[in-house]
Order: sequence, then structure tokens, then C-alpha cells
Amino acid sequence: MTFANFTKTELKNLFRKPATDKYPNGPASLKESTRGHVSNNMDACVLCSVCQMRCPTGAITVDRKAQTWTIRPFSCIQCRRCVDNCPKKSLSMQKEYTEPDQIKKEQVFDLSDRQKEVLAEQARQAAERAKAALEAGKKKSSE
Amino acid sequence: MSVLSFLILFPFFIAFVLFFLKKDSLVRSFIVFIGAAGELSLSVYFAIDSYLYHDIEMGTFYLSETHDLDMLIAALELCLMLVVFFLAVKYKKYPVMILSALGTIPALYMDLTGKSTTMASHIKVDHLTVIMVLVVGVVGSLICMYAVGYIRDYHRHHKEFRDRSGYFLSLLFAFLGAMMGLISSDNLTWMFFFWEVTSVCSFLLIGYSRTPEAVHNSFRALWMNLLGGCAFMAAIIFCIYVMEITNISQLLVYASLPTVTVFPVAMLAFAALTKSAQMPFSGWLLGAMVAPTPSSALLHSATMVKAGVYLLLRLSPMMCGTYAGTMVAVIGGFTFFAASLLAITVSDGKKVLAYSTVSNLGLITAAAGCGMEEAVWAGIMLLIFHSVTKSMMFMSVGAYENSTGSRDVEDMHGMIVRYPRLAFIMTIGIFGMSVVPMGMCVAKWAALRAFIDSGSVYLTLFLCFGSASTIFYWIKWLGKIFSVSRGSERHKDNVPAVEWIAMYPLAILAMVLCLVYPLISALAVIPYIQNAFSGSVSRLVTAAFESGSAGGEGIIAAISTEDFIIMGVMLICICLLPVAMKMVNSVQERQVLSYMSGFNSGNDRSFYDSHGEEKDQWLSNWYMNGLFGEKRLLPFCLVLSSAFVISMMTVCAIGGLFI
Amino acid sequence: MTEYSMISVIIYLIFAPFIVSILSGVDRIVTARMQGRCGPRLLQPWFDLIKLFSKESTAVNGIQKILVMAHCFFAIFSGAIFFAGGDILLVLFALTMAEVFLILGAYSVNAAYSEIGAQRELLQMMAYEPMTLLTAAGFYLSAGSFRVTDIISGNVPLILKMPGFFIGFCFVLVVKLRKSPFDLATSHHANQEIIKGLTGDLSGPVYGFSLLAELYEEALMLGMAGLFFLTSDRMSIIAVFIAIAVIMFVMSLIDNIFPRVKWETLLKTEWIVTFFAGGGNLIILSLIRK
Amino acid sequence: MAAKRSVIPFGPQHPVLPEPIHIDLVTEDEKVVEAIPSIGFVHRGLEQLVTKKDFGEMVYVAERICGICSFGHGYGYVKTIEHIMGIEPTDRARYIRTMLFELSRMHSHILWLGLMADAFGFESLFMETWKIREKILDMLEAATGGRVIFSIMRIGGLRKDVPDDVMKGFLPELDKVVEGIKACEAAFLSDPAVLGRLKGVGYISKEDAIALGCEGPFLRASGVEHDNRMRGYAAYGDMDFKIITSDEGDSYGRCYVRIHEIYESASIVRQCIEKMPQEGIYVPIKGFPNGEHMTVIEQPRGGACYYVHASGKKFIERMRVRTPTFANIPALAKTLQGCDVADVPILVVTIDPCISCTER
Amino acid sequence: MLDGLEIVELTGLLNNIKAVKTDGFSLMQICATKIDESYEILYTFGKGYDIRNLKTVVREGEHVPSITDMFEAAYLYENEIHDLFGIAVDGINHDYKGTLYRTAEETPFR
Amino acid sequence: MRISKSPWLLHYDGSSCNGCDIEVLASTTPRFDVERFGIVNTGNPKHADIFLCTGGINSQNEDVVRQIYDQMPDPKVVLACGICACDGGIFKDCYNILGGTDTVIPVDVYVPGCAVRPEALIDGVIKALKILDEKAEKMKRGEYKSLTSAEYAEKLKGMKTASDKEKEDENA
Ligand code: SF4
Ligand code: SF4
Ligand code: SF4
Ligand code: SF4
Ligand code: SF4
Ligand code: SF4
Ligand code: SF4
Ligand code: SF4
Repeated sequence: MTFANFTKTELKNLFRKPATDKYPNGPASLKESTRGHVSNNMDACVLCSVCQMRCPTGAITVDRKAQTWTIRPFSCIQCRRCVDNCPKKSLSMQKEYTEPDQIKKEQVFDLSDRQKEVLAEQARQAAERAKAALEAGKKKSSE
Repeated sequence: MSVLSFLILFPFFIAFVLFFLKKDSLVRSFIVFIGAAGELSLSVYFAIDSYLYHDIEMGTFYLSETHDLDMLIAALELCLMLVVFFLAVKYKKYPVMILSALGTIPALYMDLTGKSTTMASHIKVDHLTVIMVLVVGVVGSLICMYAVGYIRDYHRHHKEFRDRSGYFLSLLFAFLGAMMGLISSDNLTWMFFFWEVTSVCSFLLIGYSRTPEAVHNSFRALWMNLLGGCAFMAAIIFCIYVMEITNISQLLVYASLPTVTVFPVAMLAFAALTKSAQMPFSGWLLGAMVAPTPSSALLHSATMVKAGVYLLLRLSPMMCGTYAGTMVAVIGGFTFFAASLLAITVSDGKKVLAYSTVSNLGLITAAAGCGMEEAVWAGIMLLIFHSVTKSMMFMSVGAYENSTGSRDVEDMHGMIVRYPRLAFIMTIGIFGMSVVPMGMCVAKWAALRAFIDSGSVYLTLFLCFGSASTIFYWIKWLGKIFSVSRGSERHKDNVPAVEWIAMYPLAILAMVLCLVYPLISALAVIPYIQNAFSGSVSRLVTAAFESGSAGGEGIIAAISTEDFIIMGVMLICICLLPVAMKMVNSVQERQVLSYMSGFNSGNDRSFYDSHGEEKDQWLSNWYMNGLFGEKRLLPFCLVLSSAFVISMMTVCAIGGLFI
Repeated sequence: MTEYSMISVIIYLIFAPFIVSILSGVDRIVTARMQGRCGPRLLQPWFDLIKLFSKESTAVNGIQKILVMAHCFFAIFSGAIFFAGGDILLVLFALTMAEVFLILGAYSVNAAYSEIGAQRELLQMMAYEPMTLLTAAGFYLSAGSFRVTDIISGNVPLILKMPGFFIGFCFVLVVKLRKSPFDLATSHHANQEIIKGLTGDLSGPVYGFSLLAELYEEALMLGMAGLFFLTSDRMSIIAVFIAIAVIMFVMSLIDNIFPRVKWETLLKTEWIVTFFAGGGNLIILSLIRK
Repeated sequence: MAAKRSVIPFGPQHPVLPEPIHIDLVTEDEKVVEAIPSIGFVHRGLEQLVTKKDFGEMVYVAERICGICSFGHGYGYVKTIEHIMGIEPTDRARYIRTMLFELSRMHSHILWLGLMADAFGFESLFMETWKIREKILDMLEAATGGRVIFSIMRIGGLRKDVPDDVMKGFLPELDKVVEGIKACEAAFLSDPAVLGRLKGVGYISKEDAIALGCEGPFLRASGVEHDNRMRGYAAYGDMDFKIITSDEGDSYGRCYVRIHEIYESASIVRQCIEKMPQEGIYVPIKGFPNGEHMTVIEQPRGGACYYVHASGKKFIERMRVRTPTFANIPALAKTLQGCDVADVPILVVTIDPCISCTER
Repeated sequence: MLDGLEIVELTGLLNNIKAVKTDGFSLMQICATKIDESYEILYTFGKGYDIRNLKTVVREGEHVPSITDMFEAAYLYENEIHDLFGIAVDGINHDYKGTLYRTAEETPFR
Repeated sequence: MRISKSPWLLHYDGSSCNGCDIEVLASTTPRFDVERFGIVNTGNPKHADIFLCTGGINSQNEDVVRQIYDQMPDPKVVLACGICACDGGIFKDCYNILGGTDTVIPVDVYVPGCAVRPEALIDGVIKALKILDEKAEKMKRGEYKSLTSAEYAEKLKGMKTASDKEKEDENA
């Protein structure tokens, strides 16, 4: 039993630099692996909706008509499931977290023009293939 | 003289009449009213008369030849003894018979042989007498008025007891008369007689309801008081046979010879300790709480217990630095401290008051035992303030009980809204008992100074610790009164008008006294002290004189004019509070619920409990029974104080008789 | 009232809250540093106070508000008597009166935590009052008067005559400055079983009044601590400042190296210290005097 | 005659306990004569999510049963499924899981120490412990990417590898943590003022502790040598550690057990890092689970049971978690009788309540 | 796949549990699972590292006896089962009567 | 004198998983030390300026949250901390979760994160302080009074019926 034995620790602390981070006057302490927010590389996304299906909180909406990929950061629990499951590896986890805000904003990513072309090209090809198949079918049936 | 004898005899007369008016009637109420009002005005008249037309500086003496009266008194004494005998046999409490006989028979003998009178007069009126007459007359009479209304309600609530209210009222008046006799007697035998009358009256009052508890408590009160009576008798015998004196004032002449006076003083002091319910004897006063409230108020606050401290204050010039003085001071200080702790542990309003009475009497006792002028000054002041405030407290508790059926402090929750008028009285009472600038505290202040001056460390310590504890139980009581929950409504109190007639003047008196006490001090208390102490310049007092702080001037200096003005300002501020309350309340603001961990069920009274139901929140005060509980602390205190009293008495007896 | 006392009262009335705010700001920074943190700004306590007065005033009932204001008034009042050089016993009694109003205010809201706080505050008063009264007695014995003006007119600092009283008084200070281990009735750390105790149901300006009163009260308590060091010599004022600085430092250290005790421990500790330190010193002083 | 008892609500909103637990307290002075706890303020009903989220997605829900033992809950659920599906994770996964589990235990125990200090009014001790805890959070973040929710668990192994150099970097940090805790230990276990608040407070005898089904440090503090890690799941079978017990049975004993468990955990983490096997971190899975199983693992607060009932579909039938706090509540209710009001927070904290997982 | 699993009739439940108690086991948990129209109740007991499970099947409307006489701490589990599954449990020593969880949806697992 | 120099904070754990709570608590400890901004963690609604709510709202705690909010004196701000408090998070499909904090009281700042990081919390508080100052300004001019929880419920009802109507229109 030693009386008031915390004195030493306290006095040591008193004459040491405080352990406090500088934030917000300095940088936030983010690690390499920190899961912050999800971002989409719209050059690679094919709007396949796998991420939307996988997201446990339904934070992602893929709108193929408007060609947008939307995330609601105020619903995202940073589980990284979408990132892991994206077939095109277009999603990535950034280490910066979403800024607090007064309203629950959505973040809409428009497909990059290049990718739009790519997709449009793909769609055309797909349509052609479908058409071809259809015609082939017709032929068959007519035959 | 005629005024005085009227003052003593008039209550007896009223008592006699009331004894035969068994039924509650307008006539009876009227007679009580007349009796009380008469006694009150008489005592005031007497005081003025004494000041204007008599020499109260040195004391006015009456009745030096009293053979016939002595015979009458002897006869009455015999009657008293017979009453005690009768009841003792009836309830099979035989030991009290011995005590009664031990006290009465020598008195009879001396009265009959004429030993009890020398040429000295039997009655003496000086400043202290006037003060006491005023206290007893004013407070006591108001209590009698209060009693009329009270006893009626009492019997309405307690159908199980036989209505003997005529007898009750008659006893109250008899008591008043006895007190008047006691405080004006100079002759020890006479004093003894009145002393015994008060003992027996209180005994009868305590046993009023005749429940086993009441009977038991009344006999306890009786034997303790009779034991004191025996000691009183021993002192008388010593005075008459050894010192050949019969009067207190003669005894006081010997003040500078402590070896001579130590025995009678010790014996009288012992008697006073029993009467004032000091520590080993405090039990009877607590037990006396079974009696209807007016008798509690009368016995405990205004009168009977004051007889003890009155005697001590009279004897105080002989106590400074003597063994008897030490005994009294230590017991007083100890009682002050211990009883305040005990008062913390009880929640029955009357019991709190009883303990607080014991405690305050302890302080007065200590002041008397200390024997310094300043201390005596404080003692007398305490006595005055205490009588007024405490009787008011008792009355309001009684009125509350009659209105709600409970006198428990815990049930006084939110009283300020429910019964504002009664709460108002109680608040004044509690403030009066506990905080500056009200009287009690001021007197305590003077006492503290005196105790320090007298160099008695133990008294200083007792006072410091005791007054800290005092605050605790008073303020928690007051807190209960102030705990208001939203939505509680004003109830109609069924307090009869006569009770208000008694309570309002006392409340006003309590406030006024705070403002006029310098006047009382200058007019009565200081002159008395200067006279009383002129013949007895003990060593200690001399020392105090030299340091320039004792004597009349010193006492006033204890509380300077400046301080007095400051206190006046404080008092006025407090009085302005209700007004401020009205003003502030007129400003509208958002009302929020009281905090209940976020689970308030919509009003300030209940929350949702673990079963999702509304549950009433109940808040109770602390009683610290684990620490100072009656079971734990009381036996210890009794043993300690008994041991101390016995050893000190032995020392005094041996010292006084054989050396 | 002499000119001096006039001036000191005015200084007290105007500057005491500000000065004490800074002192407690320093205290908070030192505490934070001891805990390895940066801590708040120096004027933080002052900001807190000002903020409260600009908040909405909500109340549980009207009685509470006036009682708290009365508390504030009497707290300031008792300090004023002290700094005017008045009777120290009267100061203590007036302070008690002020406390009583605060306690009643806490009772008046009929809320569990306020009431627990009120009971504990009462208990604390019961615990420390003997010591404050004894300290007054000590001053009286060693300076021959209860008046502050007389007490400070000696030639030697009274601490030399009254070390026991000083020790006891420091225990009182721990309670009055509401420091751990004795901060039972409210708590200056937000982490205890009662939520700010008896101030728990005050909000906005009303709470502001109680904080203001607390600042004045602290000024008074520190002033009383200063009495132990002040003499007729002007330079002794420096000693007073040093003493107060040391006291404040020791208080924050104590605050940081103790857990909170329970009420029984508080009562017993305070009374035992009072009895031995205060009583012992009292005996010695009485003997010397004879 | 009015009762000299107060009836007061304690919680759900209460400063000493961020946990919304409610207790009806009946007190006499400051003594508690009756205490009826109530829970349910955090009840979300997440066990029913099995009908809405498939068995793989449920891992994320399981991790969020509690943010303090997040890792443990994830592990418990995953292990149960793995058992049902007959999957044996790789050695490296087992070791990393063990390491993370023990780091979580350390952070949880240190957190508890802080709250305990807070409960008896020792603010600077609270600050000191939490200062130390940040080091462990840094390690966890470096390893998993999250400070409190790790999202690293997957059925069949781990979702992400922890690089060896990162783990090596933990070793010196661990020493610092242990050193810091040693300083705090002095205050917790040998300062008379602290002892006054801990010794004899909330005593539970060995027999009672067993009969009431207590768990974890609470149980061990009553002298029962029981630690589910001894069942040898994950890599505990390969580790060298001992069960800490104390015979005090009171709050002091609980402090003692937890402080010494921190040292043990640090040693386990070290062993894991030193013996870390080098191979893949997960085995692929196929199909859906079918069957039922109950896993018992040792969470920081004691044994937790995970019960899964699956019938070969994508959505499992039932998942149930019985958490240690739930098991300790009856004992808490018992210790509260007769304590002081000032001790209520201490007692509530001694079971280290995680109401979140208790109510799910 | 459960350790020491034993399936018992509802009527013999108490006796079986008594036997378990006599063997020195203490209660670990009680939980219910809804299987089609009936409920399985699983009692888990532990002694050291041994585990024993008792399972009983309760049909809609059937009452389950409380085991709080034997295992004091069972009250929380039994209340929970009552609140979430709506299974009536008779004779709980501390019956919250459906207020342990005050849920938006009554007996959500029913 | 700005009110934001002394923001006192009250934290209530709605039905969070504790993850956010310990981060809130961590932000008061040496590493993040929010006392730098004068923030004191009071725990008493009557002293608080900032209400920091973690976790979603369930049917047992909705009244508690409302009551705490109502007991706070104006001006006050509410911070919803963590995804659960923002919109119910991963638990929003649970039968007992009504939604985020904004289902019962008005929220001024949403702080996302699961769990919310202390740094994010600091950012959120700083944002909230600006709002607090604005409210104080308006209050001084008598233009502002915060909604009580009951008024807020009314407002929500109004909003809902409006949007419901739209939906109905669409359907029609
Ligand atoms: S982000 Fe990946 S998963 Fe999502 S839509 Fe684009 S490509 Fe598909
Ligand atoms: S990180 Fe998780 S929650 Fe966030 S968007 Fe991706 S899957 Fe959804
Ligand atoms: S208010 Fe209620 S509790 Fe109080 S006395 Fe009247 S009836 Fe009794
Ligand atoms: S709270 Fe109860 S006891 Fe108090 S005044 Fe209201 S009704 Fe009467
Ligand atoms: S954790 Fe500590 S600081 Fe935070 S609310 Fe609780 S008691 Fe207050
Ligand atoms: S005891 Fe529970 S609520 Fe408290 S900090 Fe730990 S996990 Fe959070
Ligand atoms: S026991 Fe508590 S801390 Fe551990 S996982 Fe459960 S909820 Fe979390
Ligand atoms: S947001 Fe995430 S960490 Fe925070 S309470 Fe919800 S689930 Fe827990």
C-alpha cells in the first residue's frame, strides 16, 4: 500500500508534452489501411449493380438509365464489401472520411464520357448480338 | 406584590374552575381565553410595573413572614405526595413512592418546624425574574389558547381516548401558576414546592392518554424528576443545617467561597439537570412526546424544562471554575452535541423538536456552567429565543398533524404549496433556530466567544461540532417543506382560529425579537448579570475583565453595532424574499420537467419503472441511522454521561461534606 | 468603514469573479496537463459563466429561481463583509445562510439527483463547519479579535501560531473548492453518480447565478486562507499571493491523485482532522494565552 | 409514518454510464435497499435480420452487435458457420484472428479500467488509461483499417492480410502499453483511497457466482478458474498463457483479474506475432450452411454463446447470441442490494456492461 | 451437432433439468427458435468446459414451466422468450410481464 | 461573447452498438481532448448546449431522447453521430428500429462514420458551433425558438402527408 501513488505519473505528465493530436490544426491521423469513404472510378465502372446488391445498408444506387452511380455516404458503414465485390475493381476505399454535414447529401458519380462511349459501344454490340441471335432464331423458326 | 401574587394564583384559580368544566363548551373556551389573556396582560403589566415602580436593580423582596402560608404549602406538598402514591399503587410503580417520600417528608418536617424560614423574604423579583415572567406569561398563555382548539381536534382524531379535556386544560393552567411561583421564589423550600408541582403536573400531562406507553413514559418522567427533587432536598438540608441559610440569594453571597457552596450547588445543579433533561436524563423528555402537543410545547419549550436552566443561570456565578460548574458545563456541552446528532436520526417532527430542545437546553446549561458573564448573557438570550421559537414550532407541527394526520417530517413534502400558512410559520421557526441573523444563532455566537474566553477547549469543540450538526437536521426539514412538485395544490388547512391567534403573535415575536434584542440585552440581561456577578469575582472573570472583554461593555462588543446593522439588513432581505418570489414568478418562462434520468413520465412526480409502468418518485431525507442511530449512539451517550455525572457528584459530595 | 475597506469591497465586488475565473482557468489547464492533455483556454471558466447568462431561462418552478438568486446574493454579501474587514464569525454565518438557500433551491425542484446533492451538501456543511468555526476561534485567540481588520494588523503571520488550523482549513478548502476526493455534492467532473448534484436542475442564467456565487465564494475562501499570511506589513501581500498559488497547485494535485470518497469517509476524515489539528492547536493557543 | 426511503430512477440517461441501463433504486440515506434493473433501451432486434440478410452479409451485422468486442462477435458468428460448413481456416488466419482478438481484449480491458476509475471519481486515472488505449487502437487500425469496427472477418478466413512488418511494429508498442498499465496498476491495486472504494464492494461468493451463471472476469474474480480460451479455438491451443483468478470476489478482485489479463493478452499477442505462419489467409467456401451449432468463446467480458440454426438456404433460420453481460445481470442485481448509491456506478461497471450486445 | 444434445418432451422437461442440476451444471442460456408452426426451446447448461443441451418442442399456445426455482438467473431468458416469441412461461420469479423489451412490434419472432 | 466558446455537451446512447459511444468518449480523452474547445461532457440535459446522439431510435428510447432534448435550454444543437444515428445504419431493417435521430427530434449536423471517428466528431462539433452561434444571434433578436419535440412531430407529420399525397398523385 502506497498512499497517493499516482502523484509521480501526474507530475511527469505535467512537465511532458501533452499527448493531444493537433487536429483540427494539424492533419488527422489516418493510417494507410484506414477505411474512410468509398469512391468510384467512373472510367472503369460498368454499372453492373453488383455493389448495389452487396451493400448491407443499401447505400449505393446504380441508375443505368441516367448512367449514374450514387452513394449515400450518410448510410455507408464503410464495410468495404462493395469494393471487394466490384468485378471491375472500379471502387476503392479512400482513407479520408466523409465530412459531417447539415443534410444527408448524396454523392452522384456520372459515368465518364469515355466510359459512356465504351458502354454505349458495348450496348451496341450487345444489341447487335441480340439482334443477330434474334434473327438467327427467326431464321430457325422460319425454317 | 399584589400583582405578583395574582400572577401566581390566578392560573390556579382558572385551573380550579376548568377542572369542573368537563364538557367542551363555549363557556369553557371563553374561560380559557380570559385566563390566558389575563395572565398574558398581567405578566406584561407586571414587567412594566417592576421597571417603573420598583427597585429591580437590587431585587425587590416580598413576604418575609409567612408562617400560615408555609403551613398551606406543607399541606399541599402532602397532597402531591398522596397523588403520587395513589397513582404509583394503581400502576404498581412502587419505587417512585420512595423517591417522592424522600423529597417530601424532610420538606414537611422543615415546614412544620419552621426551619425553612429565616427572616429572609420568600419572594424576590429581579431582572431575571421579570424576563422569566414575560417568557412564561406570554408564551405559556398563548399555548393555553392554542390548547383549546388543539385538544378539540385531538379528540376528534383520537376517538379511542376518553375526553378529559377539562382536566387537561386545568393542568396546563396549574402548571403556569407553578412556574410563576417557581421563578419568583427566593426561598429554597418554596421553590422546591413549586418544583415538585411542575414535576407532578408534567407527569399527569404525559400520562393523559392513559395508553400503556403514555403511562410508562409518564412514570419515567416522574422518577427522574423526583430524583432531581431529592437532590434539591439534599441541598436544602445542607443549606439549612450547615450554612444556616434558606434562600438562593443568600447562597449567592458565598459565591467566592467555592469550598463551602460546592455541595449545595452541585445538588441543585443536579436537580436542574434532571429537570432540563440533560444527558443521562434526556429520556423523559423524549418520552413526553406521547402527550398532546400543547403540553409538549408547554413542557418542552416554554416552561418546565426552562425551570432547570433558570436555576442554573441563577447559580452560574457560583459555578465558574468549580467542580459543579465543570460538571454542568461538560454535561451541557455534551448534551448539546449528542442530542443534535440524535436529532438527525429521527423523522417524527415532535421527536426532532424534542431532541433539538434537549440540545439547546444543553447549550444554555453549558453557558451557565461556564459561569462567565458573556456566557450567561448568551444563555439568557438563548432561553428567550428558544422559548418563543420552539413553542411556535411545536404548535405548527401539532396543527399540521391535526390537518393531515401525520407529524412526520417526511410527510411535510411540498408544504409550502399545500399549507402555505403553516409552512410560513415553520419556516420562520426553523430559520429562527438555525441561521443568522435570527436569535438563536446570535446567542450561539456570543456563547462561542465566551467559551473561547473562558479557555475551555472542550466547550468550544462541543459548540463547533454541535452547531454544525444542528444545521443538518433543521435544513433538511426545511428542504422537505420547500420540495414542490408541479401540480400540487393548496389544501385547506383546518386549523382553528384560536391556534392562529397563538401562532401568529409568536411568529411576529420571533422576528421582532431579532431586531430588539439589543434593547432586551441593555434593559434586562446586562443589569442582571452585573448584579449577579458583582459579589463573585472569581479568578477567571478577573482575567476576562483585564482583557477588557467582559462586563456589560464587553458583551455588547461581542456583537457590535455594525454587525447588528448588517444582520438587520440580512433580516430585511429575507423578509423581502416572498415579495421577490411574487415578482419573479410573474415573468413567464418555459417550464421544463425535473430531471429523472430522461425517464420522467410527464409530471414531476413519477417515472417509468423497470416494468414500464408509472412509478411515483419518492424522495426521503437522510437519517444516518447507521452512524448516529438512536440504537447505536444513545446507550453509549447515556452510559458516558451517567458515569461522568456520578463521578462528579461523588467528588462534589465528598469535597463539600468532608473537606 | 474605513477607506481601505471600502476599496477592498469594491475590488472584491467587481473583480473577484474575473480573478477567480482566471485562477480556475489555470487550475483547469494544470489539471489537463497532469492528465496529459492540452486543456481549455485560460479564460474558459469566464466564457462558461457568460454563456450561461445568454442562454434561455428554463425553470422547474419559480421558487427555485428566487432561492438560487438569494443564494448568490448572500454569498456575495458574506464576501463583502469579509473584505470590508468585518467580523469573521458573521461572515461564516452569512455564508451558511447562503448555502442554506442553495440547498433549499435544490430541494424545491423535487428531483432525485438535486435532492441527493442537497443532502450531500448539507452533509458537507456538517463536515466542514466545525473546522471553519474553530478557525475563527483560532483567529480570535491568536489575534484577540474576530474582526478581519484586527486579525491582519499583527506583526507576525498567524500561520506560525496556527499551523493546525491551517491544515484543517485546507481540508475545508478541498470541500469548498469542490475538489476530489470531497466533491460530493456537485461534481466538477462530469462523471459521477450524481449529475452536478444540487445544481442538476438549474439551467441557463439561474445556473449562471449559482456559478457566480461559487466564484465569489471561492474568492472568500481564498481570502480566508490569505488571513493566515497577511500582517500589517504591506509586503506580506506577496506572501499571500505565493501562498494562494501554492494552495491552488496543491489542490489541483490532490484533485488528480485521489478517487472520490464516500460520504461517511468525508465526515469522519473532516471531523477527525478538525478534532486533532484544530482542537490540538486550540489547546496550545489557550495555554499560551493563560 | 412515512417511509424513510427514496424511490428514484437511475438511468437510462446517466452521465457515468453511457450505457442506457435503467435501475429502479430504492434507497435509505445512501444505502440501496432494492434495485430492479431493466434493459431494452438498445434492443434493435438484429437477430431477426437473418431473414433479410444472407449468411455472408450477417458477418457485418454480427460485428456490429457491439463496437467494443466487435472482433469477437464477428469471430463467434463466423466460427459457428465454419463449424457447420466444416471449414478449417488456414493457420495464418487463425493466428491473425487470435492476435486481433487479444488486442481487442486489451483495448476492452483498458477501456474498462478507465470507466472504473471514472466511476469512483478518479478522472486522471481514467485519462491515463484511455491515453494508453489509443496505442492499441492505432495498432488495430494499422492492421484492419478501423479503430473499433474492423470488417476483416469472413467466413473461411480473413478478408485482408496484415503485413508482417506492420505486426513486427507492434512489439515495441506493446511494451509501452504494458509499462503504462503497470503505473496505473499501482493506483488501482495499492492506493488506500482507491482500495476504500473497491474492497468489499459488491462481493459475490464462489458458489453464488457459479449458481448465478456469472461469466468472465466477474466469475474469475470470485475464484473460479474458468476461461473459454482453454477450449483451444483459433490458435489458443498453441499459446502459452494462464488463467487469472482472484479470491477476493469483490470489485477489487475484478480489477485485479482484468489488469493481469492485460499482461497475459500482451504476451499472447507477442507469441502470435513471433510464431506467425506464412500462408494464405482464407479458404474459399461453397454452398450454404446446413445444421445447427453453438460456439462458446471467451469475450473480454466472459463467455459468449453463438447459436446458428441453418437449413441449407442462403438465409439461415436463426442466429442467437448470448452475451456475457446478459449472464452477469442477475448477479449485478444481487450485488446492488445493500450497496451505497455512490457504489452503484462501480458495481454496474464491474460487470463491464455491454448493453448493446445484451439486448441486440 | 450440438454438444450433449438431448431432446425431451415438454412434460418431462422439469425432471430432466433437475437431473442436470443434480449433476452440478449451471445454466448457460435458454433460447427459442421458430420452426414452422412450433418452437424449439434450447436449454444450455455448462459445468467447467462441459456443455449439455436440452431441447424441447412447444406448440403454439402451450405453456412452458419456469425453471427459476432451480436456476435463479433464468428469469431474464424466460422473460426474453416470452417477450420476443410470445411463449407463455409460468411461474417466473421475476416476471416483467412483457416489459423486458418494449418493442414496437409485439412478439416479433412469433 | 459567443456561446460557441463554451459548448457543453450531452451524450446519449440511443441504440448504438457502443462503437460510436466509445469514440465519443475517446474524443474527451488526452489524444483528442475536446476540452481544448471548451467542451465539457456534462451528462445533464439542463446544462447542455449540444446534444450528441448515437445509435438509432427504438420504441423504448424515443421518449427518452425527446425528453432530454426538451429539457435542454435554447439555443441548442443536435448532432447525430454515426450512421445509425443518421439513418438507422445497418440496423434500419430491424423490427425495433424506427430510424435515425431525426425521426424524433430535429438534427442540425449529421456526422457519418461507422464508427464515427473522433476527428469527424470534432469536425461535426465545429460545424455545430457555427449553427449554435447563429441560433444565439437570432434568439437575441427574438427571431428564434427551437422546436419542441412535439412540434417537430407535428411538422414531420405534415411533411409526410405532403409527400404521401404526392405519391398518391403519382399513383393516380
Ligand atoms: S462499381 Fe463495380 S460493382 Fe458497382 S456498378 Fe460499377 S462496376 Fe459494378
Ligand atoms: S462500404 Fe459497405 S456500406 Fe459502404 S457502400 Fe460499400 S458496401 Fe455499402
Ligand atoms: S397530500 Fe397526499 S400524501 Fe400528503 S397528506 Fe395529503 S393525502 Fe397524504
Ligand atoms: S408530491 Fe405528493 S406528497 Fe408532495 S405535495 Fe404533491 S401530492 Fe403531496
Ligand atoms: S463516460 Fe464519463 S464523461 Fe462520458 S458521459 Fe460518462 S461519465 Fe460522463
Ligand atoms: S461498458 Fe458498455 S457502454 Fe460502457 S463503454 Fe463499455 S461498452 Fe460502452
Ligand atoms: S460482451 Fe459487450 S463488449 Fe463484448 S461483444 Fe458483447 S457487447 Fe461487446
Ligand atoms: S454507426 Fe456503426 S459503430 Fe456507430 S453505432 Fe451504428 S453500427 Fe455502431
